[in-house]
Amino acid sequence: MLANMEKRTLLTVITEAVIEQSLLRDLEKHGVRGYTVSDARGRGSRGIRDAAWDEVANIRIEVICQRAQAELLLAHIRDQYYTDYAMVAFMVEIDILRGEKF
Amino acid sequence: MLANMEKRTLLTVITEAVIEQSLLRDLEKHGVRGYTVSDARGRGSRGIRDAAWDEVANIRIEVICQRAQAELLLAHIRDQYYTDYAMVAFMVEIDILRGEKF
Amino acid sequence: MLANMEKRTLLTVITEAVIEQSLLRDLEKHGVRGYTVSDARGRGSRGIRDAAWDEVANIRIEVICQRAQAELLLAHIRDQYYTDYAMVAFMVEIDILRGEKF
Amino acid sequence: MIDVVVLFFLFGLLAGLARSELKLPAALYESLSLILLLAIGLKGGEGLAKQALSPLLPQLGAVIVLGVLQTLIAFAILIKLGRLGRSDAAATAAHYGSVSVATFAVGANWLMTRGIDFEPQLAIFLTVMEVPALIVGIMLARGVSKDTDWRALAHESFLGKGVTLLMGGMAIGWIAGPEGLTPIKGLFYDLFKGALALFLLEMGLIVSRQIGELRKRGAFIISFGLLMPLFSGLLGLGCALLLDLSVGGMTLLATLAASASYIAVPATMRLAVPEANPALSLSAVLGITFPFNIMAGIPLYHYLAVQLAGAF
Amino acid sequence: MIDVVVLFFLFGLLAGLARSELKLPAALYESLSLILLLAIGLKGGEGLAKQALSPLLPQLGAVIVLGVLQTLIAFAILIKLGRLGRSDAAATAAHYGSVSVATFAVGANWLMTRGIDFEPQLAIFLTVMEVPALIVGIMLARGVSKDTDWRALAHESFLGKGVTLLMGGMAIGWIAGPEGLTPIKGLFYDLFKGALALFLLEMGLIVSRQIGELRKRGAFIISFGLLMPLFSGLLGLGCALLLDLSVGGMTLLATLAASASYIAVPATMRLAVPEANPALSLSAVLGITFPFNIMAGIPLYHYLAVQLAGAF
Amino acid sequence: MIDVVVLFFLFGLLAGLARSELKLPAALYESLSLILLLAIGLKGGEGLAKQALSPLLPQLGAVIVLGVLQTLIAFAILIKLGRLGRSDAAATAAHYGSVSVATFAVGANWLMTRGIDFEPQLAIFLTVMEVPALIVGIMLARGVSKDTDWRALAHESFLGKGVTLLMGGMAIGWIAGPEGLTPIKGLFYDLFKGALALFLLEMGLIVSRQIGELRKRGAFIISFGLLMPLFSGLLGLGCALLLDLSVGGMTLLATLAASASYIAVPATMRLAVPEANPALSLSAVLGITFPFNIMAGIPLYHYLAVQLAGAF
Ligand SMILES: Nc1ncnc2c1ncn2[C@@H]1O[C@H](COP(=O)(O)O)[C@@H](O)[C@H]1O
Ligand SMILES: Nc1ncnc2c1ncn2[C@@H]1O[C@H](COP(=O)(O)O)[C@@H](O)[C@H]1O
Ligand SMILES: Nc1ncnc2c1ncn2[C@@H]1O[C@H](COP(=O)(O)O)[C@@H](O)[C@H]1O
Ligand code: NA
Ligand code: NA
Ligand code: NA
Repeated sequence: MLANMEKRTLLTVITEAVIEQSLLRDLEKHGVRGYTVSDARGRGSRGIRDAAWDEVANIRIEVICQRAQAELLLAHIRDQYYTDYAMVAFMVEIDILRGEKF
Repeated sequence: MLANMEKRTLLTVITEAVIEQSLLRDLEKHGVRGYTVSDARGRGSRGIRDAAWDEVANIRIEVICQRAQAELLLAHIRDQYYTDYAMVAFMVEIDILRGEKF
Repeated sequence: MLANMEKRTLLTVITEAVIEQSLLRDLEKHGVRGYTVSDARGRGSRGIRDAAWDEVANIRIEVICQRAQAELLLAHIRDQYYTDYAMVAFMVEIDILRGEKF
Repeated sequence: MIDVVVLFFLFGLLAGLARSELKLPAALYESLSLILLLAIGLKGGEGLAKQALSPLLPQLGAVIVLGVLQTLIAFAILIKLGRLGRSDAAATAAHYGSVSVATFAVGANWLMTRGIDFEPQLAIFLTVMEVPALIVGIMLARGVSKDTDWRALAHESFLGKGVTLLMGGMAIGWIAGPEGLTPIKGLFYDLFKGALALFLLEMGLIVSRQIGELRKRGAFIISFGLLMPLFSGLLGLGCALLLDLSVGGMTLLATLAASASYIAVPATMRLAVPEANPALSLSAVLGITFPFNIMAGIPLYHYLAVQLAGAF
Repeated sequence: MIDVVVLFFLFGLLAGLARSELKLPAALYESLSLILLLAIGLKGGEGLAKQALSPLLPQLGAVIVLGVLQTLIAFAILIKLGRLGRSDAAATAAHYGSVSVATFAVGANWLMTRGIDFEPQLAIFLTVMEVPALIVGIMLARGVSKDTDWRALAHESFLGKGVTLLMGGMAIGWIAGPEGLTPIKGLFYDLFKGALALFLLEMGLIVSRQIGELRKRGAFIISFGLLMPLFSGLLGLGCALLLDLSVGGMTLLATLAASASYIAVPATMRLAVPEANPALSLSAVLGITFPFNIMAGIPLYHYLAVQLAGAF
Repeated sequence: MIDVVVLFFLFGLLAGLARSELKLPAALYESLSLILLLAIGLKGGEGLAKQALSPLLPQLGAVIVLGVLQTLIAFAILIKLGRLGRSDAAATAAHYGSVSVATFAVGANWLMTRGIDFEPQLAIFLTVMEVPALIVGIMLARGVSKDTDWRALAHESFLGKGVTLLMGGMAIGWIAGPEGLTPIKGLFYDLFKGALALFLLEMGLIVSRQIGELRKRGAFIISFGLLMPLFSGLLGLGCALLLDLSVGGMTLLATLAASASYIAVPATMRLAVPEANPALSLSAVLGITFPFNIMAGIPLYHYLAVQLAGAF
């Protein structure tokens, strides 16, 4: 095994494109220093979301951080967004180098 | 740990853009209620796939569901598509909230 | 459990779009036979990267391979790119069929 | 005779209903809307460069009142007759109190095709009327609580893509004037109608997707989608009479009033009133009001404008 | 003198072969193809608006037979001489029995540039000839088994993007007529050749990628890609004589017959005959037939059309 | 009077500074730059078709020397006065020794708008001057070590998107000649200024993002961004005198020299000199030099060209 390998958690959130800016600002307020965003489309309990415009398009946000922080973020997201927005979030354990970065 | 956290499986399929509609219909027939799709390009045993048109472009489909269902889907995909289409599929264990959703 | 299921490692690299070609060539030199690329944007220690042009855009590269090879690739990437480029890389364990493919 | 741009809308609608695989690339749709917004702004600004700006201020006051009034009335109807919840009623009312750039473009095109002039400040009215309904809608949903992030809201309203492009286009048109604009007319004027045609093709596809949603919603929302623009159109005509606009200007202000927003308002409401169901408002606006206005409303408002102008 | 649009194709081809980093954004390529398809449809529809439609039906029957015939002959050649497997032969035959919109556009442009008229129904022929080869190809691969999902297939064939846009454009052109189209000619007519030039630039890049594949395939598939269009072009000329078309019409029907599909057919075949290797057909169609037709074929078919028209 | 295309730049800049949500789709930006590059190439090639090519070679030698000289001088200044590290100085110097297509387009537009002619080979100068600074910059950073992958570098330099499109456009323009280009002028010539306007709108947005970075960098880099183009502009004027260019040609060569690359060079340097900080060069080039050149530089270079042409 590589030396200095450490465990972190990857939190993935799939949600409405229209809240991208406000959700990212929100994550930053909760101490997130890095994230990755990509465009997506999909289907879920709130119907098909695959249009050319933000209101009916999805994004996928990924954050790598410590397990504890991921759980805090997930809890916050649940409280703040789950009722009103098309959203799915999940966590997975990953291996990284440069532990001080995340 | 967060209360109500549950384990699910994330099934990811990377394949030809041209079969998007028919594969999604197929998944729905097998009981999938939600999925996420994004565009991708890549290289594999069937060559480089990175063009502007569907025949030589890839997509990436993700489905969150119970482990058992993920295995059924994967087996079905293998039987139906592996021989004839550029395709890669894999599964990973994830943590989610709202277990009833998946 | 599905017969023939095997464990592999998914190595994900998020980095600057401008090095896509050279990084992919590099990976191929290290024995990678397949990969998937998609476009992304994000924020990290090197600032916000979300522009319309390659210099300030990100990509996300995924490679499925044996754990040992993934560690070799990761070590190579760290030595070659971590100092000079905006980059994040991580590994996760996955289940696949057709083990001979990866 | 139906305008050719409306034929493109019908084509998109039919293709969508027949479940054709036709789809416009998202970047094309965005590029077209950008060009249309700039072109409308440029044309308005160019017109303003030729006239005094002083009589404008009271006119702007009048159209702001018009937008607020529409929102309040729509809210009352949706609560009382429609028995919608407060949030849904407020959000939907905001859509109807605000305006639709696509509808404006079709109206302007209708008039231009028939050689009917209209005042350049209509482009300013379009810009100005986007915002008040938003703010009233949010206040109706939330009350004037301390919670509301007015800074963010002002940002959303005034610096959204649509308003920015209209204002920027107007400023450029005003500074450059008719002569200064000549070199870029090839793109912004000569291609305007072609761009509008393609844009409406996509609108037809979008509208076709609302039909299913609409079926679920039932008679009230359909009637509202039909009658509210008629009522707002009359309000708009009244306001236009007051402002002493030409027949073309009357028609276009009525069209503006009758139109309902489907871009700026839904995006802002999604953030400001998240508990409101976006599918509800959008199905009425896109499924009923937009098609009604561009196919039947505009000629009707023009007919009424001619009658009214004759009477006064 | 080579047409300027063909120079763009050669430029793309060379840039691709030199491994330049040149790449068109996918959305631009899709937007261009959308505009070209609509423009072809509009022009065809506009022409039809000026004439009686009744003589059209038998003509459509004739070009359908033409497409079916080409598919069957190509299949026989591929099986017998090329020793391809049944699925590969059927899929490739379907490509050659169907038509290519890009080739049609270059042919129409070639004629327009030289002031040679052609009948407006050629646009209808283009639309109609897309489909029969598809169906014959699938039947050749599968037999008429119960498995085939004909519903889905009909959907794929008639509601694919290309056919939808051609039919929609034709309907709009027919309803609006020459005058109704005037406002949108700035986009769809004046920019047609520029759009075609950019489109062919991307085609050149695409073709350059087929060369490697082609090398692997060897002499038979290269000869087939060269000789099949010649043969089909002759069939097309014969059919055109029968239909009593003008020289321009003859040239364009020969071009249509000689052309091979590289968009609609591959997409449908991928779903309907998945075991066929898509790289095989595409390398022949794109690597050989398309370049041959636009560079040498079209002038040749015109030369032959002039001779034939003189002889009869 | 400010050109209308520059008004679009200012609009984008202000919208960006006000943090508007305005954003151009990436595909539109790429499509516009593709069309501009092709159009510049076509126009240059068309001009060359009318004249002898033999006097060109020594001219090309001169502008190559001009580019190399600029790079070396910039490097010396950045190392000595700016106390930058070797890599940062070399990378930044390469940006300033190379050229900017957008600045060239604004300059050409400025001249055309005022009816001032310039020599067609300026488009060739633009193409040729992209490359030498790159190579010198890399040699300055690395020394001529065995490590450098010159093959890959040559590929990057000569087959990058920009150079490919300029050369392709020139070749097509040259082969087709003025008449052959007529059919595609609707897209490449008539829309040129509109496309440039939209392109500059995005440039304004991009520049607005550099302001924050620039604040961090302090006075030296800002002064360098202002004074280096002035100095290079003078060098360019001198070179133009030597080559006996017209006033328009002098202005445009000065503009070229004064301009700094923000597309080709950063991309190549990122790969060839990865340890250089890309934010440093880009903030100077985009935050200072580009805006200065298009707003104040071009008229200034023209003024100086007129004086010089009078004096000699
Ligand atoms: N089971 C699932 N698997 C993968 N993605 C999902 C699933 N359910 C929902 N999604 C994604 O999450 C978005 C919002 O989901 P929902 O809130 O259920 O409408 C959808 O548009 C999909 O992109
Ligand atoms: N080892 C791999 N790692 C990641 N992605 C892969 C791998 N192999 C194939 N792929 C992706 O799956 C697609 C189809 O693979 P294939 O069927 O091997 O051609 C490719 O175009 C890639 O996008
Ligand atoms: N903590 C993180 N979680 C997810 N993505 C990240 C994280 N940090 C950085 N990234 C991504 O990696 C890219 C490069 O990161 P950096 O080298 O830190 O600038 C960023 O632009 C993000 O897309
Ligand atoms: Na309204
Ligand atoms: Na054919
Ligand atoms: Na320079």
